[in-house]
Amino acid sequence: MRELISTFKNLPRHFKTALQNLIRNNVMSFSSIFAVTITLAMIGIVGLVAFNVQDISSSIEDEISIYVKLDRTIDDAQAEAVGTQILALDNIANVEYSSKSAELDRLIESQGEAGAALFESYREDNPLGAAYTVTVTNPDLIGQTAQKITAIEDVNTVDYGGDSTTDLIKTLNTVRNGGTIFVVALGVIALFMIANTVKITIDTRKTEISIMRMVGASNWYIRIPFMLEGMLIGLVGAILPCVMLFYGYDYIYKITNGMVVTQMLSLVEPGAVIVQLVQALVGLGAGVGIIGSFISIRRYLKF
Amino acid sequence: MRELISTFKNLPRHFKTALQNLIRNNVMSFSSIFAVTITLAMIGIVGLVAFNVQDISSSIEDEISIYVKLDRTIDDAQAEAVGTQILALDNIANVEYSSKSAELDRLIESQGEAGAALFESYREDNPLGAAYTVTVTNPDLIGQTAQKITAIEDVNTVDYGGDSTTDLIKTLNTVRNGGTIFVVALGVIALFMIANTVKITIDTRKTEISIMRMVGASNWYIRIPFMLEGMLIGLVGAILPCVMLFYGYDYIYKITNGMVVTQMLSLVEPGAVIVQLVQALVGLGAGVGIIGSFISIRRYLKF
Amino acid sequence: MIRLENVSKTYNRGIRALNNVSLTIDSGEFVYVIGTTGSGKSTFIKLLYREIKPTTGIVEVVGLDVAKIPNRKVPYFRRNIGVVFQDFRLLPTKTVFENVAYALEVIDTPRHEIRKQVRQTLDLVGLGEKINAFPHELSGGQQQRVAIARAIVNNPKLLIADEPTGNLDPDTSVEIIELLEKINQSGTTVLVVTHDREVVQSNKKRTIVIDNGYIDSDTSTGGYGI
Amino acid sequence: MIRLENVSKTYNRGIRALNNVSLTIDSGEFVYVIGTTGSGKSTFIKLLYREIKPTTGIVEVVGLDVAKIPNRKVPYFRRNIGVVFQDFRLLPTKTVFENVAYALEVIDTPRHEIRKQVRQTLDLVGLGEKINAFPHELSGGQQQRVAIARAIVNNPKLLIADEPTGNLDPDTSVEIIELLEKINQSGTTVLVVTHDREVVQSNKKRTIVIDNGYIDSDTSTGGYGI
Ligand SMILES: Nc1ncnc2c1ncn2[C@@H]1O[C@H](COP(=O)(O)OP(=O)(O)OP(=O)(O)O)[C@@H](O)[C@H]1O
Ligand SMILES: Nc1ncnc2c1ncn2[C@@H]1O[C@H](COP(=O)(O)OP(=O)(O)OP(=O)(O)O)[C@@H](O)[C@H]1O
Ligand SMILES: [Mg+2]
Ligand SMILES: [Mg+2]
Repeated sequence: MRELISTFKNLPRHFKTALQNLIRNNVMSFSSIFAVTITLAMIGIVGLVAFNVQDISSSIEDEISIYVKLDRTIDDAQAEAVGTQILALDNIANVEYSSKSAELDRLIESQGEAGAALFESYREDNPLGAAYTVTVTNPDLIGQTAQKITAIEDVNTVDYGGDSTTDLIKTLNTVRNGGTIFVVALGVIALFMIANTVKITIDTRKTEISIMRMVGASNWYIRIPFMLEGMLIGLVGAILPCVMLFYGYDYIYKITNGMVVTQMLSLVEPGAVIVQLVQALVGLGAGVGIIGSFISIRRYLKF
Repeated sequence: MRELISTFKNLPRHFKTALQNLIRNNVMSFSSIFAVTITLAMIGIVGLVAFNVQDISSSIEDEISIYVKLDRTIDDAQAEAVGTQILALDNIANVEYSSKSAELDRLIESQGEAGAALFESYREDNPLGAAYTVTVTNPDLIGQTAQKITAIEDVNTVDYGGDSTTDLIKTLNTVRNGGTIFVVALGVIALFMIANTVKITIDTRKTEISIMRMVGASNWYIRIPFMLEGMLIGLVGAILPCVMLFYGYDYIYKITNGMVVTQMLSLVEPGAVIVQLVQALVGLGAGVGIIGSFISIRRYLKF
Repeated sequence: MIRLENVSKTYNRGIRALNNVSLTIDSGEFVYVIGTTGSGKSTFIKLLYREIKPTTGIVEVVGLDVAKIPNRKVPYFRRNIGVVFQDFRLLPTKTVFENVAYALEVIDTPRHEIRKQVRQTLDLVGLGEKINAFPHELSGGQQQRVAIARAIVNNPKLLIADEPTGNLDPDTSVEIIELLEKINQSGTTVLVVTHDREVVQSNKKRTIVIDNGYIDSDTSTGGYGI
Repeated sequence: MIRLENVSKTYNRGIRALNNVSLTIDSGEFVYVIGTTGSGKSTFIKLLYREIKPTTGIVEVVGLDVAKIPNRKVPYFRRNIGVVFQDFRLLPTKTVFENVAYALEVIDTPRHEIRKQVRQTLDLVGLGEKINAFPHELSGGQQQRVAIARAIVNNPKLLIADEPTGNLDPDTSVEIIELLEKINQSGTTVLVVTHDREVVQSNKKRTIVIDNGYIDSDTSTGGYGI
C-alpha cells in the first residue's frame, strides 16, 4: 500500500527515468523501436488487406439473389400477392418485380443478335411468366429461403444457382474465417515478437536491476520505469506504421479511385477503418510494451 | 591472406566456440531463437497461403471460355471448317463442338420446368445454330481472341462474358500480383526482424568483442564464431516452423481431402511445395543469421 | 546488529567458502575483516546483505533472520545497510549525481533534500566536480569513491565496505578511512574488508582474520592482530 | 620500446587528463607509474595499447606510431603487448582456462602448446585449481590473477599492468611483483601502475610520478622517488 502511494507520487520521476534510459541506451532502444515498427507495420498491412477482403466478400454476397418465376397463367394481382408473401418470409432483404414482357425482353437480349428474330413473335401471347428477384439478408440460409418460396402458390420455379451458389457462399465464408484466423495468428505472432524484443532489452540490463535492488529500490520502484520505457518503445515504434497507413492508404485509395482495377475489387473507404487500425496499433504497441516489460522483469526481481 | 588461412584452419574451434556461446548465453540465445522461430513460422504460413491463392486463381482462370455461336443456316462441314479456323488462331487451348440439337437441349434446360413446353416444338425446325466452346491459353488476351473469332465467316455471335470476364481476369491478376508483393513485403519485414534480433544479441556483447580485440584477436577471428552462432540460431529457429509446416499442412490436406469446403478452393498438394518452403525457411534462417551477424559486428571491430 | 551462528557457505561444485562461522558484532562497532585473497571475506559480507544465503546456519542482521526475508521485502531490508561493493556496481546509464541520488530517491526523500545531501556527500569523498560524469568517464579510484558516497548517503545503520581503498593512492585511502571512522562515531556500525596493512595497523580496531573459510582470529575474543 | 612526444589527451567536455607528456622507455626496463587517483595513469597506459588516441603529440610503441595503425591491424599490434586491465576485462562466458588460452589461440598456437603454457602460467599466479571456474565464480583477487596470467601467457615484448595488486593481500602482492620482475629479467619491458607504496619502496626501480596530467618526476631523469 505504502509502496503503491509512493509509486504514484513518483510517476513523474519514473517517467523521466524511462525517457532517459531510452535515450542513453540509444543503440538498444533503436533496435527495439525498429522491431516494434516493423512488427506493427506488418500487422497494419495485414489488417488492411483483411478489412478489404471482408468487404469484398460481403459485396459479392450482396449480389447473390433468388430468381423466382411465377406461373404464366396468373394475373397482376396474384403476382403481387406472391410478392407480399415472399416479403413476409424471414431472411428477405429486398424483392424486385419483373413483368412478363420484361422477362421476354431479357430472354431476347440473352440470345444476342438472333434473339429478336427468334422470340419477338411471342410478344402478343407471352409464354413466359412474371418473375421476382429476391435478395436475402443472410446468404448462408439462401437454400432454406428458396425452398419456402417454392412452397408459395403460383410460384413456378425458383432458382438461386443451387449448389454452385451454396458453394460460393461457403467459399466466401471460408475465405473470411480463414482470413480472420490468419490475421489473429499473425497478430499473436507479432505481439510475441514485440514482447520478445522487450524481453531481450531487459535481459541486457539484469545487472542494472540487481544493483537497484541492492541499493534498496522496491520492486515496483524498479518495475515502473521499465514498464514506462516499454510503453514509450511501443508508442514511438507505432508512429511510423500509423503515418504510413494513414497517408499510404489514402494515397492508394485516391489514385485507384477506390477500386483495384474493377468494381469487383473495390476498396474500403479510408476514414473510419484507418482510424480504427491506428488506434489498434498504438494500443497494441503500448500495451504489449508495458505487459512485456512487466513479465520479463519478473525473474530479475528475485535476488 | 594469412588471416584467411588461419580462419579456415580454425573452423572447428570457431564452431565449438559458437556452440558454447549459444549454450552459455542461454537466456539470450533462447530469445533469439524464439524470435527466428516465430518469424519463420509467419513466413511459412504466409507462403503456403500465397501458394494456394495462386493455385486457386489459376484454376478459376482455367474455367473461363469463349462461347461461339454459328449461323444456323450452315451445314456440318461448314461448321467443322469454322472449328479448324479457330484452332489455327493463336492463344487457343481447346475447342469443343456443340451441335444444333445439343444447343436446343441447353436452351430448354435453362428455362427450367417450362422449357420443354415452350421450346420442344422447335426440335423439328431448329432455329438455333451450332456452337463452339473455346478455352484460351492466356486469359489476358481473351478479348482479342474473341474478336478474331468474330471475324471468321459463318460465326454468328461470340460471347466470353465481355467486360465482366475481362474484369474477373484483371481481378485475378491483381490478387496474384498483390499476393506476391504482400508475401515479398512480409518476407523482407521478417528478415529485418531476424537481422535485428541478431543485432541486439551482438550489441549486448560489445564489451566482449572489445576485450577480444584487446587480447589480439583479428577481426575475422572474432567475426567467424559470431557468424556461426548466427547461423546456428537461424537453423535451430527453423526447426519448429519446418516441422509444423510439414506435418501441419499434410494433416490439413488429409482431413479436408484436399479441398477447403468446395472444389472451388482446392489445396495445393503437399509434396513439392512443402519441400520448397522448408528449404527456403532453412536457407533464410541460416543466411540471415550469418549476414546479420556479419553486418552487426562491423561497428564493434573499430576500437 | 550482526549475529552469525554456525554459518557455512558451499558454492556449487562443492566449493566451501565459509566453514562454521559464529560471531557477533554489536551496534556501533568498527570492525576490520582481513585475510588472504580467496579466503572468504566477500562471501562473508555477501551473506550479510543477502546477496547469497547461507548453506547452513543462521545469519541475523538488524534483528532479522536474513535467509527468511521474502524476496519482495529484501530491498526494504537493504535500506538499513550501505554497501561499497568490491566491483563498485554503479548504474552505467546514470551520472555520478544520479547514482548517489538513487539511494535516496528509493526511500522517497524530498527532492531538495536529495540535492543537498548528494552534493555534501560527493564533496566529502572529493568528487564535487565530477557530479555530471558517467561511470565510464571516471578513473578507477573515482568510481570507488562514488560507490562509497552512495553507500553512506542515506545514513545506514550498518555500513559494509569491501576493499574501499583498493583503487586509491595512500593519501586518499587515509582520508577515506578517516571518513568511515567519522561515520562510525555518529553511531553507524562499520565493517571494512581490506588488504591494506597500513590501514589496519594505524587504526587499532577490532580485526577479524578469515583464513580459508575459517575465522582465524578475532581481536575482540582474544585473537591476535597482524 | 616506448616514446611519447608532447602527448596531450583531452576527453570530451574538455577534461584534460594528460598534458604535454614526453618520455622514453627503453627495451628491457622495469618502470613504476604512480600518482594520486584521477591523475592520468590509466589514460597514459591506454594510449600505449591504443584503447584511446592522443589528442596531440606522438605515441610510439614497438617502433610503430600508434595513432597511425589502421583499425584492422590493431589486434596484430596488440599481440606485442600484454595488458593487465584495472577492471580485469575477462570474457564472462569463458572459463579461467579459456580466458587465458584465448590469448594464445588468436596467434595460432598449437593446441598441446596452449594446454601446457596455460597450465604453467596459472600455476605461476597460484590459480591452478580454479582452471574450470567462470569469472563470476572467482573472488576479486582471483580475477585479478587471471588477468595477469592472460597478459603474460604469450610472452609479450611489453607488459603493462594497471594496479595488478589492487585486490591482493600483501603477501600475494609481493609474489606477483616478484613474478613481474622475473618476467622483466627474461627481457620483457614491464610497466606497472600502482598505489602500493610498499611495492615501490621495496623494489628500487625507475619511477614515473604523474600528477594532474603532468609528469611530476621521473627518477631516470633526475626526479625524486617517494
Ligand atoms: N559464485 C561462486 N561460485 C563458486 N565459487 C565461488 C563463487 N564466489 C566465490 N567463490 C569461491 O569462494 C572462495 C571465497 O571467495 P571470496 O570472494 O569470498 O574471497 P575473498 O576473501 O573476498 O577474496 P578477495 O580478497 O580476492 O576478494 C574463492 O575460492 C572463490 O573462488
Ligand atoms: N572516458 C572519459 N571521459 C571523460 N573523462 C575521463 C574519461 N576517462 C578518464 N577521464 C578522466 O580523466 C582523468 C584521469 O583518469 P585516469 O583514469 O587516467 O586516472 P588514474 O590515474 O588511472 O586514476 P586511478 O588511480 O583512480 O585509476 C580523471 O579525472 C577521469 O575522470
Ligand atoms: Mg573479495
Ligand atoms: Mg586508473
